[in-house]
Amino acid sequence: MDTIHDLGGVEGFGAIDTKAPGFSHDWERRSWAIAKNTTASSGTLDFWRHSLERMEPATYLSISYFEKWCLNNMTQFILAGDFTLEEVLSGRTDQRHQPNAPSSLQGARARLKANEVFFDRQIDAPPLFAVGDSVVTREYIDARHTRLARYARGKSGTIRAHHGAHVFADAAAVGDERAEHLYTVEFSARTLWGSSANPRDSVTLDLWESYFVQP
Amino acid sequence: MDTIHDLGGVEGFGAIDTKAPGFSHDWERRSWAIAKNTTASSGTLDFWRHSLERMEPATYLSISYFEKWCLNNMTQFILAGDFTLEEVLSGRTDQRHQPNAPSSLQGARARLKANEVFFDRQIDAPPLFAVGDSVVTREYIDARHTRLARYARGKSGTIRAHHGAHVFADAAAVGDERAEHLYTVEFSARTLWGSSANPRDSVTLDLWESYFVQP
Amino acid sequence: MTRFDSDKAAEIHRHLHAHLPSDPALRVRTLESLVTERGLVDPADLDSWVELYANEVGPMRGAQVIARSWTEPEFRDLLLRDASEAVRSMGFHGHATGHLKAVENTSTQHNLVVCTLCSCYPFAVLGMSPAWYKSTAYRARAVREPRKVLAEFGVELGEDVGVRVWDSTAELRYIVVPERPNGTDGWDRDQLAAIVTRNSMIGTDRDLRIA
Amino acid sequence: MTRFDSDKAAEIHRHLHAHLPSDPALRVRTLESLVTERGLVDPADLDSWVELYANEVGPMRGAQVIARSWTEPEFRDLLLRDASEAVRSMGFHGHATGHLKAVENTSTQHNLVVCTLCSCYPFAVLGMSPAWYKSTAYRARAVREPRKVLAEFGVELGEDVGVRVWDSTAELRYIVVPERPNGTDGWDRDQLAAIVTRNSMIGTDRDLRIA
Repeated sequence: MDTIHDLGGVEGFGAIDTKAPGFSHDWERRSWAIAKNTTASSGTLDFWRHSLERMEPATYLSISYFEKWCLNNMTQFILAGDFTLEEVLSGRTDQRHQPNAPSSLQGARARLKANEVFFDRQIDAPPLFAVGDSVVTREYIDARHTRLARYARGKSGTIRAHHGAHVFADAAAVGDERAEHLYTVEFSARTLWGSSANPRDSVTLDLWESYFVQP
Repeated sequence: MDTIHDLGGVEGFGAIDTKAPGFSHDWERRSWAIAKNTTASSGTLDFWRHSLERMEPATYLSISYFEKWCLNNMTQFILAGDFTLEEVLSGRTDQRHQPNAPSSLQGARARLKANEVFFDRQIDAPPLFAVGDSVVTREYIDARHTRLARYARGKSGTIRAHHGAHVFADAAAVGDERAEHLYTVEFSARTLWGSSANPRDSVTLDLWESYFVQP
Repeated sequence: MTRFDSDKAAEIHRHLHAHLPSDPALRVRTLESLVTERGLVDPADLDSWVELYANEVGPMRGAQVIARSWTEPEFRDLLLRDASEAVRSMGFHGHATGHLKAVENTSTQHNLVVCTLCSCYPFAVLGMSPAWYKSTAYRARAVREPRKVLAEFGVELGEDVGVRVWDSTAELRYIVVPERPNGTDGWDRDQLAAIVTRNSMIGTDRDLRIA
Repeated sequence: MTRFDSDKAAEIHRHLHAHLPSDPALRVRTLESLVTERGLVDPADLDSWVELYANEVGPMRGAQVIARSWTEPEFRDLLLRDASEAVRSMGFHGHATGHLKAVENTSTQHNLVVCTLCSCYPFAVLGMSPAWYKSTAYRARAVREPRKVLAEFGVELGEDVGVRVWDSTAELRYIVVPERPNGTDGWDRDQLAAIVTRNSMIGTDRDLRIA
């Protein structure tokens, strides 16, 4: 779906606040800590992303990153059946369980390391493309969630790297965690934006094999 | 500029409120009346539109039509030098003039009719295309304001009508009120959206000659 | 040239939205104060305009045009050839009807009008556009999934009916000519006009009900 | 299957945003109440996480990696070949470093990292991403007008320098290896790490200052 999150190349956002720090408020730190230390009882990372993309467009553009995360984590818990909408709106749940005993800073360090997740997979299919090949990206994408950004559709680029097969985001977003060959593709800025772009500049995207017009 | 206003085909906006009336509040009626009975002392309709498109994206998606008009009319008055930003923010101006005597409902009727504006112009250049011709729209648009919607760029269509020359929006938005031949172009829905679209469906846009890849 | 200064417009928008009171009613009242204090318009003229749109300018004008096209073949020809002239001949011309096009529904063709880039609409002949026509949802969806949009308006199209969506990207404006329903033989123009809905002239209604 | 129900997600988002208190701090407190009451996490573990990010996980980790790459050619080779393994060898691995790529600036090539579709970032090695990295403005502009973006960060590139923008569209994450500045011969790793800025590892800084 071409939802509002696909911002690459959209104009009119104005100047960048180059001085803003990572966290400005305690609630942002708490939102981050909750996000990384709890998880809904079902789902995939790609569905999590897609769910965030389904936020109302005006809301998506209006609220900050950590508020988006908070709302999206609530949404995941509700979809997974962990909490009801009513529980979330009231902020109260009557099912109380005992958490595991807190694990101190040492435990947080271990959880951070354990968060090193791998998305590469072995698949039987050989790669259809090799480094140096020219590829053309698909013009149309029907998947609900995709990582082929709108600005890079129907464009010619050159494969700069092959990363083996990785879990395919478009499929994983609907629960199908199959893998496809993944490539880094470089597009000249002029291909993406026309002749006003600097001829020395380029943009790379990491793209799965089925994003390309097939040979 | 590819600003947020270019909404055709963007997904995720949800259901349409099919019952909402034209006006819901008195302030909306007043906003409309002010818009149609006052005008900044310089500008063009196309610059007016472009100026509206420069509203912050989150604001553009969040506020209603009549509030947008109000803010954009304020912006026009400020840009034209009719009011200062300070006057608008304070709501007070110390330059008072006597308006023309009010003209009653009969006058409003006359003003409505006088609002029938024409944008067709005689130009010397003959049209480069004719009804039935296939055309391909440009992939890149550098103009600040354009009416070649993003979803219809780099697409093949068929000319269904030629309307003579009309004032060219992209130029008029920067004060250059020259004219170009204007055509109605029909695109099959599958050309615009891919094979999931209904093969019987199509979309037409009214497009100026320089929007096409030249023959 | 300052007057066509795009970035300056963006900057003023940011200032205004950040610093004006957030209530849109107050914002409009501020604008009205300024233009009336300055003498750009008399408040009584604003009252007249509101009254005009409340009582005289509305879809009943378009309905009269459509009804006449059903009963007078010559007028129908004129409407389809030069809709601006047709509405002018009935005194309904004005704001945004200078380049009006009428597009006909048939048993196999449905027409739907939108303006994806702003909200262009033939005001003088249809009155104020409904809020949904100006909504982001309608503007975004009408060109991409017209059949789903139509379904939300209660219009289900058979597979033998194609949809043509007219995106009003220039100064042309569109009015849909719905099909005259069966069972209206011998009706006069006012009777016919009474069954022509606003939505049918935009294309979000199709089969007119004769009650 | 409900769990991957896109429209249901949209509906829940609408409900939540419409009906929760509007203050984001209250929203987060609500979520914290729910997950701690349910026993999904102990509040003390949240405290530890906050402390971890406040004191240990931050751009000083990435700066150590860069400094080491300047002083140890073998480590530099490893970093450019397999950045995940390189950061793992220093104990800096974790969230979003499983598939890390290091990209080198040269005198004629500048690298800039963005995630236009969300805000992907190699957290474990660079800490929390700055607010601007997550902003709509940066996400929208970096791929289209990188030189204007860089200018806002004070980076002016000569015409002989090309910009390659890395849009993190899959699970690969990127870290820029800035050039070692002149005048740092003989500096040790800690001295060198102290001049490596966070922004230089994202690409919004280029010429490191040795003060």
